[in-house]
Amino acid sequence: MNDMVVQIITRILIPFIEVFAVYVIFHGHISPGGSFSGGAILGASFVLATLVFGTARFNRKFGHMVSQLVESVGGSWYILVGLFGILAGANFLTNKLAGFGMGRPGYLFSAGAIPVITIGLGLKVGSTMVTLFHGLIEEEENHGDH
Amino acid sequence: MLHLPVLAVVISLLGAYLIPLIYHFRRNLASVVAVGISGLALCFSAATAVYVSRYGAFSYLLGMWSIPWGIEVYVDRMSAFMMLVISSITFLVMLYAMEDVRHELTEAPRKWYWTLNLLLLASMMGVVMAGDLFNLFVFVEISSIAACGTISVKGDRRAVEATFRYLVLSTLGSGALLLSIALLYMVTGNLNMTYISGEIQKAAFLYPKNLYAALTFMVVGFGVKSALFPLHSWLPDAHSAAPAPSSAVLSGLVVKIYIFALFQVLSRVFGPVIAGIPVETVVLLMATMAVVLGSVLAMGQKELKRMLAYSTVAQVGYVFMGLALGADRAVAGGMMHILTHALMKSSLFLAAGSVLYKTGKKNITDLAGLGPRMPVTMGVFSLAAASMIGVPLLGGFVSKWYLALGATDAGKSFYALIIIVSSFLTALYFLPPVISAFFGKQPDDSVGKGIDEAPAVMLVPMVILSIALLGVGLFPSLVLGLLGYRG
Amino acid sequence: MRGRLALLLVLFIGYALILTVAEMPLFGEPGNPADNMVSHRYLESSVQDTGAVNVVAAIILDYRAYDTLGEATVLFTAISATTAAIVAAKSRGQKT
Amino acid sequence: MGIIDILYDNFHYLVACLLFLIGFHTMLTHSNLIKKIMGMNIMDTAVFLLFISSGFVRGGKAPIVGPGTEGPYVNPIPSALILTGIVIAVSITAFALSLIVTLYKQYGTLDADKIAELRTKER
Repeated sequence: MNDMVVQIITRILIPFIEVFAVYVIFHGHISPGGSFSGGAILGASFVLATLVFGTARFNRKFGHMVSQLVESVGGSWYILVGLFGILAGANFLTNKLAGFGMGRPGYLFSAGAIPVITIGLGLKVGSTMVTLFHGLIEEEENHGDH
Repeated sequence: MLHLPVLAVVISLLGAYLIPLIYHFRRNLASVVAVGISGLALCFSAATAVYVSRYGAFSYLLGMWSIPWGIEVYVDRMSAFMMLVISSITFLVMLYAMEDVRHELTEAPRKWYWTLNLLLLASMMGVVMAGDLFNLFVFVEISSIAACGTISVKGDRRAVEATFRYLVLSTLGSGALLLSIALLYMVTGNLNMTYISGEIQKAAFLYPKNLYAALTFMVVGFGVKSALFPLHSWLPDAHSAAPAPSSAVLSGLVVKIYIFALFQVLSRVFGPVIAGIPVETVVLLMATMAVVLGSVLAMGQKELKRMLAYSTVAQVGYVFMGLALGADRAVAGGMMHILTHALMKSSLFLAAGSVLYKTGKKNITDLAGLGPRMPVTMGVFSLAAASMIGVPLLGGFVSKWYLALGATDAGKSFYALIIIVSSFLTALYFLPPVISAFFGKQPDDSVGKGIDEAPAVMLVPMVILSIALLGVGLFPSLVLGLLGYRG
Repeated sequence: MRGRLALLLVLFIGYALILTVAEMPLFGEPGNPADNMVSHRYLESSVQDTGAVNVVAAIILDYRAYDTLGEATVLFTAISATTAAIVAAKSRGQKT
Repeated sequence: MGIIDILYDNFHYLVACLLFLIGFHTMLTHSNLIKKIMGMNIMDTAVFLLFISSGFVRGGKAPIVGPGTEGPYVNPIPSALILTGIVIAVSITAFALSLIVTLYKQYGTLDADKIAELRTKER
């Protein structure tokens, strides 16, 4: 899409969308939202960028390897946090009894493992949206293999 | 020690997450890691089975939350048995697949094949040990999508089309399942199976129609996914279009996981109220139709893998029959048939796969004269076919024997008759390929030249499966002891 | 023919569902079966138990975190299956 | 209380059931693959609607229990479960759409009947 108005407005808008996504992800345990909603917003910003600037230009900045990495690390991160519970002598995916600090309820640094998981999961969901979208649209363009 | 069942699931999930990364750095390592992780899961399941048979059933609380609030994983003898079956068959099939996918899949999607297989393994084990209805639903969904993925990974249009129909139908099933869970939650206010069954008596008094609806949707949902007779239309295409190792896992395991889950739910959730509802009669009727008509339909098939897929429809009927009859020996027979059918059907599919690997032929008539050229493959095939028919001293005979005994125990000797009749039908479609393989003549000798045995990495799993089949036939008390049945 | 059969089936299911709805617990009534000790405990003590003010977050990431692990895995499965299907079909298309 | 009154009180559930039937009917009768997927999604949404309305409590607020807010709150469990349900529906839709894309490339049509015809000819 080679429309200057759209491109410029997108350039202005994307940082705001991403900051909002990060806000929603980080505040999942004290306000409505969380990893899945925030991740979807994050993914939406990348989808917007792809739509406006085209896949080729987008891939140069955010290749398949990056999204693959985020994907795998995000999922493994969840499991590792869960396994920490076993290491601490409790069961899988234990939060408070495994010794995660509770903090003051209602503040950003609270709720122990919840925000720790949320961050990994939010990034993972964001990259999932991107991968799914790209998987569907790159079918149409024959730009070699990847 | 109690962590083991959950760790078996989690380690497979971790492996699935890491395989794409490993593949990126070392291509050849991915398959080795996948097989190694499934072997590790097998060790964990075996340890769990030993623990359960020694100290009895136990429940594990995820996150240390006591049960109506947290998620419970409940492992009794049956779940431990199922875990053992799932992980051992998957391990052997994945060993076979290390060589087979080189031939059957293109290079690009190969890493995803391993990922999907590990996800399937993890989710199947999650299903059999779930103690919470919604957790069960989540794992059922993972296994549905992963099962579809292992078919469409082949990428030809037949496989994609079959996958699409499988996906749509199984989504219909999961919609019914979720609706059922919603109705149950509405009237009982719980998701834990034990707690629902504690509330269900009151709910049956206040809201009987809701419970009937929930029960119907539950049976339909799991019925679609496990190909209960009138809902089986997706199975032959999906299982015959898949790559051979996937067919082995799909036919041998995936279908039966849902049967097991259905009966877990029926006994553990609806247990107190099920006596007044004729659900078992309906299931028995459908199972009978499956056993007879599945065999009849299998006779009309020209393609080997399609014939095997139709035979799965019939064999699924046996498992349903055993579990629905309800007598002790019938249930033991049904559970045993899950194991023996998994062994037989996966060795049959793997044998068909190695014929395909060597000759590229997939019709039943193409087997003619292959016996002397591929003795091990066709030997495995014949042994499994004989067991399928019910030749004594083989695994299939023992499970059918217990099913028939259980039918008489339950006072329904009619079903014992059905089992015998269906054995004859099975013989009618399994004997011709075996006979023509060993005694038939290759019609055109130039075609058969240069065809010899498949590579060792493919043969070893098949031989192990056959030995296991013989072992189950000779020492059925081992399996029955694992199930906690003494008779 | 197929359309009529489908309509018949749908009407039958619809009739059964309406009968079911007529018997369901009343919408929004406090004291319904679903409004029991399980949800009350979540609402009352999620702050002490998990430190999270948002009860839904406390449920999905602490009380029922195993489900959410499954949920994340469903997404990952979907990606694997999607990518595998597309890549496989593409490479088949190039080969033949 | 008569049956009509209960149905009127429970009209949220009734609408959910209606949506379920619409989705089911769409899935059964339309041969266009995309429409089938749409029907599937409508069906899933109907189930979500039913499940989530079962958690409503009259006068209830969103279950965020900070200091200074007080109840009644709606039941948080259905909300938490449906979050999972939605993600599952999204995953299945994405996979189904990718299959449709490949099917269209391989068969050149989106009509299920035509695809079935081509498939039986092949065999």
